[in-house]
Amino acid sequence: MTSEIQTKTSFLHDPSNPNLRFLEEVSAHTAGVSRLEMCIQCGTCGGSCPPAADMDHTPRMLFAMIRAGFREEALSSNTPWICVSCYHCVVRCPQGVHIADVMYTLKSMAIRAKLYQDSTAPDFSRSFVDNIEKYGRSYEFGLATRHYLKHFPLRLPGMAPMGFGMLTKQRMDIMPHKIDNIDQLQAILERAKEVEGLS
Amino acid sequence: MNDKYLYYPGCSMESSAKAYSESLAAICEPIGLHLEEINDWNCCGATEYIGISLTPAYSLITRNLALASLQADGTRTVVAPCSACYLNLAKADYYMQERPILGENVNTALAAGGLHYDPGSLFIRHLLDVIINDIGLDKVKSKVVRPLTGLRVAPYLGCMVPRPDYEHRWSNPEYPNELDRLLKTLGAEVIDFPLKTHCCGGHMTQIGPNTAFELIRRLVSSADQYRAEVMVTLGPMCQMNIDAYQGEMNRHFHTDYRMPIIFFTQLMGLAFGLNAKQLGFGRELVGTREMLQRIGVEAPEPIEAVPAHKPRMKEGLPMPRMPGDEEVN
Amino acid sequence: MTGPFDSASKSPERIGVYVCHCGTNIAGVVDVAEVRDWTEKRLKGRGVIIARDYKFMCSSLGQEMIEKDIQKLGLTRVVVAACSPHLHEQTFRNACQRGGLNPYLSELVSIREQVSWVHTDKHAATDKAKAVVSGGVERVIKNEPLEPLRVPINEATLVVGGGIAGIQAALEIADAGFPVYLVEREPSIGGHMAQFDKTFPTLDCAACILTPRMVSAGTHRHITLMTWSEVENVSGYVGNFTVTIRKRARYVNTELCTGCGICQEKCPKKVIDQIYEAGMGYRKAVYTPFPQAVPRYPVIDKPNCTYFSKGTCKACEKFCPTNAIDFNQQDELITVQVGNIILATGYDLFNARRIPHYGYGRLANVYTNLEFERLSNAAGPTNGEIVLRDGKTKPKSVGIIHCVGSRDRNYNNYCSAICCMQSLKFAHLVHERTGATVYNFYIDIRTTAKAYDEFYQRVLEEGTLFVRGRVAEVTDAARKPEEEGRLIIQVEDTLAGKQRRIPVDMVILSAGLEPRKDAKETAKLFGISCSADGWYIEKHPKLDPVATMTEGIFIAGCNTGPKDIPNTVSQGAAAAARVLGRIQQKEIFIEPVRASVNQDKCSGCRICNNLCPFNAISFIEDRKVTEINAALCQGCGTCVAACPAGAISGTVFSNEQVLSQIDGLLMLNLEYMKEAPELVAV
Amino acid sequence: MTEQDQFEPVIIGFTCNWCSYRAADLAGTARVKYPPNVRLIRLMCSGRLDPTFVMKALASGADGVLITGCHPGECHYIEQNYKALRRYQLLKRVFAQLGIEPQRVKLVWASAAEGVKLAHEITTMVEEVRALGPLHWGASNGREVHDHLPTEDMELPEEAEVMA
Repeated sequence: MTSEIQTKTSFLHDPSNPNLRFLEEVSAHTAGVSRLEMCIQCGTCGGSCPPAADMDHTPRMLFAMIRAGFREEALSSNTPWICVSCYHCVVRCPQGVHIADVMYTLKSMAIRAKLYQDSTAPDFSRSFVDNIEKYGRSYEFGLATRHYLKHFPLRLPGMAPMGFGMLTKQRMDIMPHKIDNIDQLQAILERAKEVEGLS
Repeated sequence: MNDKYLYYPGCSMESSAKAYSESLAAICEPIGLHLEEINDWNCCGATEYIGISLTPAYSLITRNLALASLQADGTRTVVAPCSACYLNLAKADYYMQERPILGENVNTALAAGGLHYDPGSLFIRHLLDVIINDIGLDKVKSKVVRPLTGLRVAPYLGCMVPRPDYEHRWSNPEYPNELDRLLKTLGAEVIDFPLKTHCCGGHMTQIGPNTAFELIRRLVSSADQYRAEVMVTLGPMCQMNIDAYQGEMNRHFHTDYRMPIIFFTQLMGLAFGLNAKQLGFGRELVGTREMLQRIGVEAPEPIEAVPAHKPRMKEGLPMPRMPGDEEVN
Repeated sequence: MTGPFDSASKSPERIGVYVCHCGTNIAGVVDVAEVRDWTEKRLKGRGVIIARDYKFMCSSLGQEMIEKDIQKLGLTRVVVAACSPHLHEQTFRNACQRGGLNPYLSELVSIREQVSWVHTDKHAATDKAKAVVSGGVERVIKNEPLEPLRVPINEATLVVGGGIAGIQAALEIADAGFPVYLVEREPSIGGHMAQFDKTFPTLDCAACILTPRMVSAGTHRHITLMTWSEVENVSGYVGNFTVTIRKRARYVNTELCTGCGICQEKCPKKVIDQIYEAGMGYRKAVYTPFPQAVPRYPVIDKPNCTYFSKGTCKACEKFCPTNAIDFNQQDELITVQVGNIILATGYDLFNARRIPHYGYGRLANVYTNLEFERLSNAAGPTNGEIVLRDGKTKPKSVGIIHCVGSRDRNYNNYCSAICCMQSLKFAHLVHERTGATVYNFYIDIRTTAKAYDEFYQRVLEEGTLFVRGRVAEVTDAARKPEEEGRLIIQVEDTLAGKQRRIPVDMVILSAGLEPRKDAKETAKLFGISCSADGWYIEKHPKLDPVATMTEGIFIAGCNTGPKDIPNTVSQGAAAAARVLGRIQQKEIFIEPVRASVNQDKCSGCRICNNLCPFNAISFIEDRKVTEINAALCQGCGTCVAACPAGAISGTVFSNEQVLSQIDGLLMLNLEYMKEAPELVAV
Repeated sequence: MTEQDQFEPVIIGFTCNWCSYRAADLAGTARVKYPPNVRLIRLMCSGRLDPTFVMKALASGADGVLITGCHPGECHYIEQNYKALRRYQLLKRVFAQLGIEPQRVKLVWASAAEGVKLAHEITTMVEEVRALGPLHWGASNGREVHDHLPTEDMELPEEAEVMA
């Protein structure tokens, strides 16, 4: 199956067509083989998606936009940010498109192009990753308080009982936990960023 | 059978999912499960890092697999109890094979820390898979001293364990029967929960609470319609969203659900006769007192087996059966 | 074995080489003129006296060119470099024969399928074409003049499968006056079509058009009908197959039975009918699947019969007015001789339970297409009333889901061809009989045959609602009060770009068509090719769709892939026409690809004795040598390859031919390699 | 440029008449591309493959040999491809003793519908053999070949062993 696709993607290498470059770029930044060119626009993904109502485009429409080369429109869509990674669409897709992973790709491309509409989600990811890069572990208390303070200050009072509960039930550590060999992890991530062309 | 399993706990097991961790520790001995924690493991990045960059995110995940390889010593299986961790580890292993360039890049990065991982060299499995398929239900059954007779439970697996299931380890990506079978073995009355692998909202509780509340409501209300007394899960994030955010969800929709949700290991411990405190009971925000009382006493009267709106067919046309179909347990 | 060319000695042959352009198909990639020049110059020493290129070698002018050269230049061998031998080998053999040369002294080598169509580098392709031609020249030198084998054709035909394709084929042949054995696994012929109520797009009643055909087949003086029977063994070859058929015990003496039906009435044992009623209705343990069954004699279903399981009952026997019940009946093995075989073995339905999120088997009011056919059939379990699983409530709204298990790489990649029209038919029937609101959920509407799109227009006019989107799930988990107690179809309406949840009372799944579960075993039994998923492979998908690669065995209907009734019937008739053509010829010529033993060389080691799956090899005890029966040999060559003494040789693919071809392909035949060493390494 | 860069291996392929030759035809009809390094010989069945053919091809200058046939269970002659499989395994053993890299001889099952698969297998094999470099076993010219050509004089394991 993979080989079939790899032969097919070679058809996309048409330097004269800038629209196809966006599709290629998205495919290149996706972890597995995206299979975006296989989408038949059946809508199984949009039908399966639990939070579809909150998206400004269904996944299927987004794929059509990617294939048409509508770069800015696609990267500023809120759709990837609403995706809850439930993988219903992935297992149901009759064409085997790696939908959830394409959503991750679009997020990372939107962050790089600064095209996201709402900074809540990118900020959350950033804060989460900052903690990991610093400690090697996630740090829920720091993350949740910082994040809610910034983005949902009015909700904090409502959330307080829950946060209080989590603390008293000893389900949240006030202090972060750091792994022993954090230097090694940081060196790895540094090198990874070089490979990715990020640093 | 493998003597030991390499164990990747994941961050939540040490904080929000302590009950999971404690109950797992308690049941290991009775069922003969030997877990060896991967030394100095790091966070898998959840669903956040892969939405920021590709190679760093996969290098972060794969560092754990590289460390596990060093510790392998005859075993090849890594066990993760957390859904998101399980998926991330499995995913890195799979995609590094599907797209070799990703594998090369990740190993270039790992080399900076003196590490290396050969994709495909370890089996990444979820705790439930190991209990069902390696330990076996017969073994589990033999340890049950306090059957959970009459307790109506809603099996809730969430998304990331049965899907996308790269290695086809589960009976079905949408209606897997593994958790149902385990809970039946413990003596519980297991409802045919239609939303058993639907989404709890994931990280949306943090970045889009309204979206998440709606998803939580669907799950809790459906479990309630089926008159479940408790939901049983196997993922820290699922447990946290449904447990900790249920109150906030109730305020949002002006509802008053009180649906407790616990980890399957906690129920196993109860059935094995262990005490509730040792199993992490009391850490949940939606209390389990009623539920515990029901199994503490003699087996209660079973309640109506089917929710009111699902009429039972006694006459009329026969339900479909197809040649070659086996009954799903 | 000897070396293919002993030295640079000149071959005594006079060889003509013809390089085809195939328009631009070959010439667009391969430098045809260069191949010609090279051949003429460099293979002269191997006996090539003329090399030509031509636009279309297969045209009559191209063929005449070969004929004239044979006559004028005295060619003794011919090599054509063109397309695949599977396409035109016979064409050029015929041309040689017309020119006066034994047809087996020619070779067709492929420089189209194996060169110009698969390579892009023109230089490399031209070099490869030279090597291929060189291989052909070396091989043809070792070809021997042969005569095709003549095989007489037995006039009788076996038709396997009594659905509409098999019935059609049997009737065509029988009407022409030749005997037919029609074998059917079930108690009655009729197949899937007998289960339907209406047929699209004309809405003819299926029973009304099928039953007369069934009766003709059942009473035809040239048709021997064997139902409740299966083929167990096939041996022999085209023109002369020996077929063993197991006629399962019916426990009813068909000589005495009048088909009055009293036994079925009196039988106390009720069984869910999984086959004919698709699990929607009941039958007795002694039964005919339906009232119009052909033959009209019932069978006793042994595993479900109370007498066979408990030893008492015998109600059928007691009440039978003609004493036709016979509990002692045994299976019979019947052997027949036939010249040709037609397989019309049909299809199975995709198991809708494999898609649990569509709810089949879990949610009561989710039906499969076959279940709905029974539900809407006037002779079905509800007498044609379209009702919910409770047996009485009429649905107020119905959702019909297309492409269930089809066009989906998780299940079957292919389009099941009939589902669109079938779903439109269902929409019409539901609308007409219940007045319910009907939704059709589709990816694409494919209504491509005569009067099909007109039917789509009609269904649109009737007010069926079409939603373009593949259904994501069917659930009973209500989110809103209006969804309570109903089935909710969740789908993206792709034309509106919005997710919708549509509550309905009944869901019909248009499950796709699949190969029979035992299709592969059947293919093996008859020795025909079968694709990996189980569909039978045609000799040529376009030009020879009802023949197989096995001489004398033909295929018709859904066993090659999903088909509607018109196509199925056409194929049944087409297969019959092919068989009749054979019968009229009285004998056919087949390829003389056969193995033979040089008994002087045979050491009697018997290694080859167990290698032949066709039992063509036998050992002559008194002389301690092995012998091959040319009539049974199929020419696979396994024994030739295995003989340690080199005593077995095979025609058309002899050791000498293959070894020479290797030399040719590796360009070892060029006598002047010193002059052009680079050519060796192309 | 090194020798490796220039090296274009020559591979002799054996196909059966019913499945793999038709797969090659299908690859052509579907215009699936693969490198021109392989040259095919049609046999009736993979069971016709005399191990001598493989020896001969390698001894005569081929760098690799591709053996193809119907999938197990789908043989036109019922089960003869299993015999090809056994002979292939035997050949592997013989080649190991002769010091020939095992990747130079490959067995591939391809049904008549698997043109894409066959093209893919050919592509992979050409790359593998290219990486191995030329086989310096046979000859750089035709004369030397016959000194190496295994004939009936050469000791081959008994067919009985092949069948075992």
